[in-house]
Parts: sequence; structure tokens; C-alpha cells
Amino acid sequence: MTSASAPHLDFAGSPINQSMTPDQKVELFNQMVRVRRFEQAALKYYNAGKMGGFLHLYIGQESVAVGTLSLCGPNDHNITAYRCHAHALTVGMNMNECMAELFGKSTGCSKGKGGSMHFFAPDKNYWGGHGIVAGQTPLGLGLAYGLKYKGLEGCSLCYLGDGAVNQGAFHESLNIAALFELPVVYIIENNGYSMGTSQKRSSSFRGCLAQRAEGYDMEWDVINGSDIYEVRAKTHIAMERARKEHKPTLLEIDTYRYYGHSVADANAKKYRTPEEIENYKQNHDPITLFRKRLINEGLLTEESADAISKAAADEAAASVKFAEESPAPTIADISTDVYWETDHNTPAAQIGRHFFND
Amino acid sequence: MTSASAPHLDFAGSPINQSMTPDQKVELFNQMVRVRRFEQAALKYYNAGKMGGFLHLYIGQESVAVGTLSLCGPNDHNITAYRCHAHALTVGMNMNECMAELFGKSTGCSKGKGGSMHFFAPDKNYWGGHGIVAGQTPLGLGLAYGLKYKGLEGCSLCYLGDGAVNQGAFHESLNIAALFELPVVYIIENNGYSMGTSQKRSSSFRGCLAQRAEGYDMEWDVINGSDIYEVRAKTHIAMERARKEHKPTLLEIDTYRYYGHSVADANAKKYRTPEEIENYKQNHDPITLFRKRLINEGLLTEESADAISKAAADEAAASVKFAEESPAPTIADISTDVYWETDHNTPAAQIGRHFFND
Amino acid sequence: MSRTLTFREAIREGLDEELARDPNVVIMGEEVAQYNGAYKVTEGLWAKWGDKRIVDTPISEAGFIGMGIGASMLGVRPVMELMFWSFHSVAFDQLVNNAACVRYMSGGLINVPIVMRGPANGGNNVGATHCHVPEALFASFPGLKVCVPATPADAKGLIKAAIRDNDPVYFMENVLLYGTTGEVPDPAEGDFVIPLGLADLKRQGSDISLIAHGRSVLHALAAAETLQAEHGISCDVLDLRSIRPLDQDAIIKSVMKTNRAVLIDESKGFGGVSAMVSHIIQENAFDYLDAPIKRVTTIDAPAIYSPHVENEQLPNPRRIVEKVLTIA
Amino acid sequence: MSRTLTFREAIREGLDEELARDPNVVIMGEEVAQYNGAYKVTEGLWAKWGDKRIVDTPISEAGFIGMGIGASMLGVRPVMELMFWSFHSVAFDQLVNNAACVRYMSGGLINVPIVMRGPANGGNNVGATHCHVPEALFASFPGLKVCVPATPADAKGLIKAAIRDNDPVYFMENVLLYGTTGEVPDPAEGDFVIPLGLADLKRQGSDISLIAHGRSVLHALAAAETLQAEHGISCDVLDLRSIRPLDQDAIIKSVMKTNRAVLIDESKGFGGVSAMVSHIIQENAFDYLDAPIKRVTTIDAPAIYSPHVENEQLPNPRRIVEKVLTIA
Ligand SMILES: Cc1ncc(C[n+]2csc(CCOP(=O)(O)OP(=O)(O)O)c2C)c(N)n1
Ligand SMILES: Cc1ncc(C[n+]2csc(CCOP(=O)(O)OP(=O)(O)O)c2C)c(N)n1
Ligand SMILES: [Mg+2]
Ligand SMILES: [Mg+2]
Repeated sequence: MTSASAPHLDFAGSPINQSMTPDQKVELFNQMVRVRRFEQAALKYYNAGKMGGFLHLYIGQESVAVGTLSLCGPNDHNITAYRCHAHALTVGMNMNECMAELFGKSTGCSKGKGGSMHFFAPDKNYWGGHGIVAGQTPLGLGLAYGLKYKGLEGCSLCYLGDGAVNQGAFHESLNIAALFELPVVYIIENNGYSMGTSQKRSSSFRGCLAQRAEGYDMEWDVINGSDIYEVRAKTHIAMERARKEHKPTLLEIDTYRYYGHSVADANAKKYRTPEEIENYKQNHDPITLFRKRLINEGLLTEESADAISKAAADEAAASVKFAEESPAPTIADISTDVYWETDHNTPAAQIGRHFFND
Repeated sequence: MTSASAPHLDFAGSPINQSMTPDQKVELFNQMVRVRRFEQAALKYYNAGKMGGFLHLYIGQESVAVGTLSLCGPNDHNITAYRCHAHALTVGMNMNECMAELFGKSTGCSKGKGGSMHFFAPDKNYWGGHGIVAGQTPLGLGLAYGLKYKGLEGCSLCYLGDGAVNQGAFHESLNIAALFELPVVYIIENNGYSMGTSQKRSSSFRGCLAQRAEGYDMEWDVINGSDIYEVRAKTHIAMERARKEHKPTLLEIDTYRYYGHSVADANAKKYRTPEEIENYKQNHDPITLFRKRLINEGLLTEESADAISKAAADEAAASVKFAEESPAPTIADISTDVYWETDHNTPAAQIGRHFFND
Repeated sequence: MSRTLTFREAIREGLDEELARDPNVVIMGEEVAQYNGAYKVTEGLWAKWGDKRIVDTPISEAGFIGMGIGASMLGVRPVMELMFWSFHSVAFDQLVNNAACVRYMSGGLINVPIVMRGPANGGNNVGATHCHVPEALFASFPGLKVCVPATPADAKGLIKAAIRDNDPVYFMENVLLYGTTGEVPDPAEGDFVIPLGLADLKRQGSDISLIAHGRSVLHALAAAETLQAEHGISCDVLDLRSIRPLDQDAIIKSVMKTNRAVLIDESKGFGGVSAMVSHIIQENAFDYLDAPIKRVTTIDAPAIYSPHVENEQLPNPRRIVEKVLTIA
Repeated sequence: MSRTLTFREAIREGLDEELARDPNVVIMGEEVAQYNGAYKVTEGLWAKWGDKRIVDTPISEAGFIGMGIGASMLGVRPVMELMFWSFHSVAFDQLVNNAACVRYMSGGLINVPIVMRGPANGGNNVGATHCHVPEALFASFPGLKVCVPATPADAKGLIKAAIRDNDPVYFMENVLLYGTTGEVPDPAEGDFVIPLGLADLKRQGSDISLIAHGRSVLHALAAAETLQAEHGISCDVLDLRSIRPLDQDAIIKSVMKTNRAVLIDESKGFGGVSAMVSHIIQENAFDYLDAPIKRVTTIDAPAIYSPHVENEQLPNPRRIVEKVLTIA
């Protein structure tokens, strides 16, 4: 949010962007659009009472998940907080399992046990989806630890919000990351607010939040999130530093959310002005800007862009149908997935009482 | 510990030192000596099996507590970790109640309930004595909050070790201190080790630990702890900033402990060389250096210095006698001091069961 | 004369009255001021009392709760909101060591007059990490007090007692009760305070004692209706209200009358308030029991998200009726 | 053939064998490597296994435990020492949310094969913040397993089972047992593993069941001697060993035989393992009980420092004998 008026460099020419094929560039656009369409559908059915709990929308921030995760190879892992749908879809989870999870159905990615904040796909190197602010930051460190322990050249991307930087566990993680030289890239998705609290009211800092990394002798950078090319260019540097040198980095990506903290946030338009929101939508929307960009580059036309958008909306609509028609978990399902040993009915599971219900 | 070879300035002339009377200067020496003699006596009787648990000695670090606390006025409060005897004696607790606490006697400052790590004297603005590493750091913040809330011109001095800086609660405290503009001075007593772990093996940092303050847009400084004049001069600046501007500071005072982490630390001479310890004793001991200094200034003679030392040793010996002769707590005492309301037998204490013993 | 207030309004009224009574009372927490509270319990208080008395904090529970504890040692009386009580997990050290033990370790020189409050319950589809039910956990620490109201009047009376208490009181609310309504005495008729440690017999019966706290009390009352109407079973429904101090006399008295007990508790089955109450009953009314004490607790797994089955994981009237029928 | 080992050596031998068996096993914690462990449990392991397998961490429990949990999701098997279990308070979120709930919230996609271990007990004069007794606390979280050995052989057998278990196991030791000795089978005779969930009847009797875990088992055995010799009372002494999973069958079997039970538990009186066991007994052996179940717990106050009375705050043989005499 802070860098909107900083002098703008063109990152299209950076090697990691230049090396993309036209299809790959269009795919970035497609991914961002899919995320947005998925969430728009979710919003609609949340408001229709089809889901419970919280729904934290990512709309406005799509370039962050899509840009950074597009850089991942087979040994790169990632983990985030509760605003986790974009990361899920970008790593390759399908809309059906994600929408069904929101609907609390047993076909959901977490069988309806996790809900909106808890999407996971370990087979796609995606470790969730976590609800306690900054609670995932030591886990992200652990992924990096595991990679280094196993001698794999890869890195861990660990996302958190601008409000999460003031949790103790995050700071402990930064120190350990630097001290142990672990291949983790922390990415602050700075959307300017933690619920109704502006960044200025929650954090004391000098130039920016990422600069706190200096205290741990760690590299850092700030990224304009409205430009997916910039997101990729700068994140790539950090990821390479992690993979090749086992050195962590703290990145701060300036971005914005258009909706409230969660859909239940009745104050969404009270703690920020309608003008501020409108300005972002008009001038900084990562999808709109990238669409223009690709049209200029001759890789998209208005028609092909619209077709992508339409296809994504259709896919989202189909996922709603899938979710609606899926079965709910049963009462018996409540008691599974607690212990690995009992789920697999191992010898260990036969011994002693594991569950305590009168 | 790091700044031992930094160019040495003379802080005798700084206003806060110049303003001292000769008696006040001699009193600083006296206080440091009293702390050391008290702990030497404690060590002797710990080794004789008169106390239980841990005994964390402060020997070598005396200039820190004595120098900083000598700056305190009626509205200045302080709090520290488990290495807490020096702070206790310096704020004016007497040796008897302190020694009796070590002996686990009911005449102890905490009635034998707290032990070595838990000395308190709220009437002297001293809030302990805390055993969980960095657990006291939010409390120190709270003292500052209370002062500001009540409109008092004062500050909170909150001490912690070099190993404690990597606890989350401390970082949360730094952010809040800067954000809320609270009159707290955090003082890292950097003795180079957290138990057997050198500072380098526990913390990643750029120049020094205190520099982490920059990430919170907070002032900081590093102080050579072997010179009590420097301790006073630089701490005074931070305290005035707190009192007058409600701005926090992070100070790091380089110092050294001669004994193990606690007396039970069997490895005390394994993780550091005998030469290193000897060097500190010979060249950096704050008491020896200040004694020389005061003799040079004509405020002490060898004889008067020895007399001070002798008086302190006698006082410590008398406190041992007091402790030995004091009664132990009774079994009934175990159950008091749990709730204010039951201790005062208020109407609230009459209602409902407070204690659960079959 | 009494008015009908929601549970939320009743707590707010209690806070407001205590803010007026004692200038040392300060409300702190995430989003409690300008945002009016995540669950709107503190709505309007910032507008009325301003920045000094109603304080927004960063998302640093260990930091701000520890700060409140430290300030309380100097005489400030912080009433701190955990947006969810479940977030106690990141501030546990401050909650169970600094708040609970400092008085003891100082030989009684210090006391910590704080109140911690916020929602603590399952049932609102927010999943495992947000649905901890920590009343038994904190009640197990001597030095702490815990209370869990079930009605608007109790909520108001108890929050006022909590704020005046000179020991740390952990006050647990249920999100699903915030919108429920009930009669609350008019402030014009005098200060309305309910002491900690006093249970409330919310229904009189003779055949079995249903002992509960928090939202489970409402389930117990509903179950009691069904049991009376459909099975002719007459239930005492005892609302503990306060967990520590605990009204053991009321528990024993009820069981001595009915000779049977079912305990309803949103905790998981290993432990919980109900395990403790069960032990106390059998210890103190052994010869009066005609059947084993049974419990209805949350099905023993982390809290499930799915709104389709979440209510079945929790105690509910149907499960209570079924359990009662096994022993009555 | 068995050898006599100390409790400390037995755990170390178990760790060493598992380090050899599985290259994914890593030992982490404060001072566990170069310093050889604050209580010397890991002595010599760093010298033998080196930096990769034995890792010193900063004093950042939330950070390094969370790191271990994250690494375990990728197949590393961290065995993490808390220098004192009491320091769980600064890592509580990682321990009860990330370790206990991630499997559930992911619908079973993830498991967290970590072991947390370290001393958890009162009795060594370190005061209130260092003497928490958290076995019941953690056992109340479904998803976690908890065990508390009392003898060197049990300690070795159980730590090996814990490391091989694919769920998080919290292993609690007692500092005051580290130096105690006992027979431990020779490794040459084969892999010695004791499954979680199996209690051990450490003494056979007929008049009353003494049910305990950890160091309290030794007190119960001592009390049983006195009761036999001085009062002619014959005691079953059942060592639970594992708290979750819990050997309920063994508990019920013993009580059905003796018809009386005294539970010994270092927890404070509100809650604890003993409150749960009490409830289970009365629920499942109601008709067999000839007297109320009684408990011997730590006197209900924060842990006192004074070595002169600390032992009286804890369960001890004298207090057990006295309690037994009230019901036998
Ligand atoms: C420890 C903890 N405290 C409070 C909350 C409640 N909470 C959830 S999200 C949130 C705001 C976080 O803001 P930020 O980190 O900026 O992320 P964003 O929502 O903007 O993505 C809060 C206070 C929580 N989940 N966990
Ligand atoms: C949360 C927590 N973790 C670990 C410990 C055990 N412990 C006590 S002191 C200490 C070392 C602290 O070193 P430092 O902060 O440098 O202070 P110093 O002892 O040098 O004064 C450790 C690991 C503790 N008391 N609390
Ligand atoms: Mg944000
Ligand atoms: Mg140190």
C-alpha cells in the first residue's frame, strides 16, 4: 500500500519474466482471474447462507499468490494464514474441492473439517491455511529446515499479513531463520490493514515493515504488488538466495483487499474511505493492469481476455453445483482424522483408550 | 562483552556524574561491594546445602544494576529476570530478608515462597525477580503504561539477558513500547552467554543486539559495563527521554559473569576459556576499576575501600546468621498468598470453594 | 423494574458502569475501540470514553496482556478482551505465570486485579483453533478465578463483580449467546452485582440434577422441558456460573435431593469442569448416588468446521435427553 | 540379561538407539548438544552424532518447536527437549494448535510425528513458574498423546515407542527420578519397546487400588509397604505410565477387585489426571465401589520454593497412607 507513488520500474525485462513463454504469461492472467471468480462465487453463496464461520476474501491481492507461486519448482513448499484460497488454487487444487470445503461437505479438500481458513494440499507442497495469526510462521521455518535437512535444493515461502508481524512467534522465526541459515522466504502481504486497524496504528517501524529484517542481519525488499512482473522479479531473487545460499529473506508486498477483513466485517467501509478503495480498484488492480499489459504485448485481446474470465466464472459456478450436491460429513466422521495411528488401525491403535466420550 | 576494545571515552565529566557528591560516588562503590559480598556469602551457603533450587550469581555485573538504579527517583520503577539479587539490594532491600529468602525462611522477602529468582519490593518500586526468560518484559511495559496512565513523570527500567532477546514476548513489547510511546528503558545485560550458549550461537544480528530497536523506530545505545560512569551517563539519557518525551529506548550493556549460569552449572569453564574469565577479572572488573578510579579522584584510600569491603562482608555474615535462625514456613503457609480476597478474608472470600484439596 | 437486554448489551452496560465508577478501569484489546469490538460488545464505549479508557492494541496478545498485568500492579484495572479466548494460546505464559503466580511468589506483596474476557465456545463454524473451551484449563491454576455466565443478567452482575475483584478473573462468554435476551434489573434500582462463587438453580426438580454452565445451561433447560413433558422426569438445572470459586454446596445439595446427576460441559471428554464436578460429587455425596454420574461433553475431537454436523459435536438438548434416559 | 541403569541413562539409551535406527530422528532443544543437556539426558550424543542430528536452539520455544512441527510434516522426526516442561507456556499455541489440530483440519492429510520431552514435576525448589505438572492439561487435547514413566525400563521402552509413533507424543520426565536406578533389558536381547496405552501393575494387593503415574508411583509403592506392615492393608499399585491413550481396562479391573481407590497425582486439585480417572472409575465400576474415591494431589497453591516444606506440598508416602486410612 505504501509504495503506490514510488518511481515505477519496468520488470517485464527481468530474466525470470523474459524467460516465460506467451502461454505462461497468459496463464498468470488466467490464474489471477480464476482466483477472483472463485471468490466472487464464494461470496455470493456465503451471503446466501450456504457456509458458516469466516470467509476472508483475497480479491485485490491476486498478484501476490499467483506471482510468487508461479516461481515454484518441485522442491519449493509454501504455507500461509487464513486468507488462503488463492494459494490453494494457484498450487493446483481444483475449485470443486475448495468450494466443497467452504460448504462444509465431505468432498472438500479437508473433508469439511477445516473450512475456509484451512485448505491443505501436501501433495502439491501446500501446507495450509492457518487461523492463528502468525502461528504458521514457525511452520514455514520448519519446511525450510526439512528441505535443508534432506539436502534438497528448494525453498519455503511463508506468507503473513501486515498485522501478523507483531506476533512473537514471527520474530523468533526470523532469528532462527537467519541464525540457522534456512531457505525460507517470508512474504508480508501488506494490504494496509489488520481488520479495522491501519498499519500505522498497529506497527512501529522505520521505513517499512520488511526493514525489521536488518535487526537479524537478514536481506529484505519491498515490492509493488499491483505489478505481477515486479512480484516475480524480486521474489525470484529471494528464492534463489534461499535455494542456492540457504539464506532467508523478508519481503513485503504492497497490496490491497477490496472487501472487508472477512465477509462478516460490517465496518469494511468505515475504517477506510470509499475513495481509497475506489482508487485501488481503478489504478492498482493487479488483474486489470496485467490484462492491459498483455493486450499491449499482443498476447491477449479483449475477446480472449473476456473468454478466460468467462471460463473461470463457469468453472466457479460448476464448483458451486458440485459443492451443493456433495454429501455432508456424518456424525461418525467427527471422530476420524484425530490420530494417524487410529485412522490406520495400527497395532498401537489397539492399545488403551484414545477417545473420551461418556 | 563486545565493546571491550572500543575507544574509551571518559564519562566522569558527564553532567549526571559531575553532579554527584563525593559521598554519592563512594556509595556507588559501597553498593557494588555489598552486592558482591552478599552473593559470595550466598554461594558459600548454597554449596553447604543450605538452599535449594537455582542460585544465579551476578558477580561481575554489579555496575549494571548499581549504575542504572542509582539514577532512579520516586516515580521510577524496575523489574528484572531471575538474576535479581543486585537489583534487590540496590533498591534498598536489606540483606537479611534477601538471605532469608534464599534459605527458604518465612522471614524472607517473599516469605520463602519465591526463592532466589523471585525477590520483590513493591514499596521500593521493585517488581521482581522473574523466572521465565523474557516473561518480565511485557510487565516492564505495563509499569510504564501505569506511569503514563497516572500522569506521573517517571520511567520503567526493564532488564533482560542477551539470550532473552529471542523470546517473542520481548519483541511484542518493543513494538508496543514504540507504538504507544511508553516510558520504558529496556536494558539488555549482555554477559555474552545464555547458559552455555555464546551470544553468536543464539542470536543473528547486525552490529549489536540493541540495534534491533531500529526496526521499531526506537532509540538504542551500547554501553561498556565495566565503567559505571558510562553506565550512568548513557542510561540517564534514555531515562530522561522516557520521562520527558515518553519515548522508549533499548540499551545493551556489555558485561560479564564470572561464575556459571547458576551455581549448579557444571560446565561453567567448558564453554569459555579460563583465560577469557581471567581477562575480565583482571581488566574489566567494574568494582576494581571503580575503586582505582575513586582512589585516583581522592575519594577513597586503600584503607577506606577495604573498610567498606569488610563492612559489607560483615553485613552478609550477619544476614546468614539471621537466615539460619529464622523459622521456616509452616505447612499452613503453603495455602496463603494465593488470592488477595481470601488473604484479606473479604466478603468475596466467603462465597464458593476457592481451594481444591480432597 | 427490569428491562430486556441482549447478553451483549448487558456486558456492555456492566463495563460502562464500571468505567464510570472507577477511573482506573481501562478496556484494552484488538479492535475494541474504533472498530467497536469484533463482536460489538464494546460498541460505543470508545466514542463515550475516549482513547485513554478504551484502547486498541496490536495483534500481540502476550505483549498487551503482560502490559495489562504490569499496569495492574501499579493500580490500573485493565479489562482485556481476547477477540477469541482461544487466542490464549499465544499469551499462555502471561496468563498462567505472571497473572496467577506473582502474588504467591512475592509472598503476597502484589496482586493482579485484571479481568480477561471474550468469547470461548464451540458452535460458530470457525474450526479447531478458534473453538477451545478453556474454563477448566484456567480453573486448574490456583491464583486464577473463572466465570462463565449463561444469561444477560448473570453476565452483567458477574462482569461487575469480576472488575471489582482484586484477583485475576477470567470471564468467558459465548458468541452464540450474545444475541440472546433476558431481563436485567434497571440501574436506577441500584448497583447490580452478582458475587463470584454462587451457582443459580435455574429450574427445580426432583429426579435428577443437570449441572452445567454457559450455553449448556440453556440446553439443559430445554432438555428438562422435554424430559418432563415426554418422560415425566423432573430435573434440577443448576447453573454453576462461576467455576472458581465453585459453589460446591449447591452442587451437593442438588444431588443429595435427586440422587442422580448428568453434567453438561462443552469441554472435550478428557477433563473439563465436568470431570472435576463428578469427582466432587462422588467424594461428597457418595451414599446419595443411585446411579453413576454421566456427562455430556463435546465429542472428543478437535472442533469440526462443517455447519452440517457441528451442533452434533457439541452438547445439545437431544444428547442430554438421551444421556439422562440411560440413568433415570 | 538386564543391566542397572539410571532413569537418565535409560532415556539416553533409547534416544541413541532411535537415532541409529532412523536417520530422520533429530534431537533439538536448548543446550542439548554442546552443553550435553541442562540435566544431562543427552550427554555424549552430540559428540557421537554431530551437528546435524543434535541441535542447539536459541531460547525461542515457540520458534523452534513450531519449526520442528513444520519439519515433521516433511518427514523429519524431531525429538524436542523443553529444558523444563513448564516452558510450554511460551510455546502453547504451537503445542496445542499446530501439533494437535493440523491433522484434523486437513482432513487427515498431514501427521505430526514429533516427540516433546523434558522434566515436568514439582519438588526441586525452583518455584511456581518452573513446577507446572502439565500431563492432564495436554491429555485434554484430542490429537495429542501423553506419557509419564516412573522407572528406567519404562522410560526407555516408552521413549522408543513415542519416537516411532506417527502422532505427537508429549513425554514427561521427573527431575527427581533422573538419578534413580533400575533394571533395563540388554539391547543385545532385542529391541525393547513398551507400547503407549498400557498400564503396569507394579504391586498386587486386594484391599485398595493406588493409581498413580510418574514419581507418585514410587510414593505409592512406599505407602503400600507401610500400609501392609503397619495396618495390614494390601494395595494394588497401578502405574498408568501412559495418560493418553489410557489403560482404562487395567484401572477398572483393579478397582473391581479391591472396591476402593486412592489416586495419586502431582497435579493441583482442580482437575488433573486423577479427576478424570475418578470420573471413569465411578462411571464404569459404580456398583463395585465401597467408598468414595479419594485423591492425593499437590496442595492447591502455586509451587512453594522453600525446601523446608516443599515435600509436604507434594504427594508423599505419609500423605498417601493418611488418605488411604480415611477410606480403608
Ligand atoms: C493470535 C490471534 N490473534 C487474533 C486473531 C484474530 N484475527 C484474525 S485475522 C486478524 C487480522 C490480521 O491482519 P493481517 O495480519 O494484516 O492479515 P490480513 O487479514 O490483512 O490478511 C485478527 C486480529 C487471530 N486469528 N489470532
Ligand atoms: C522460556 C524459558 N526458556 C528457558 C529457560 C531456562 N533458562 C533460564 S536462564 C536461561 C539463559 C538465559 O540467558 P540470558 O538471557 O543471556 O541471561 P543470563 O542468564 O546471562 O543473565 C535459560 C535457557 C527459562 N527460564 N525460560
Ligand atoms: Mg493486513
Ligand atoms: Mg546472558
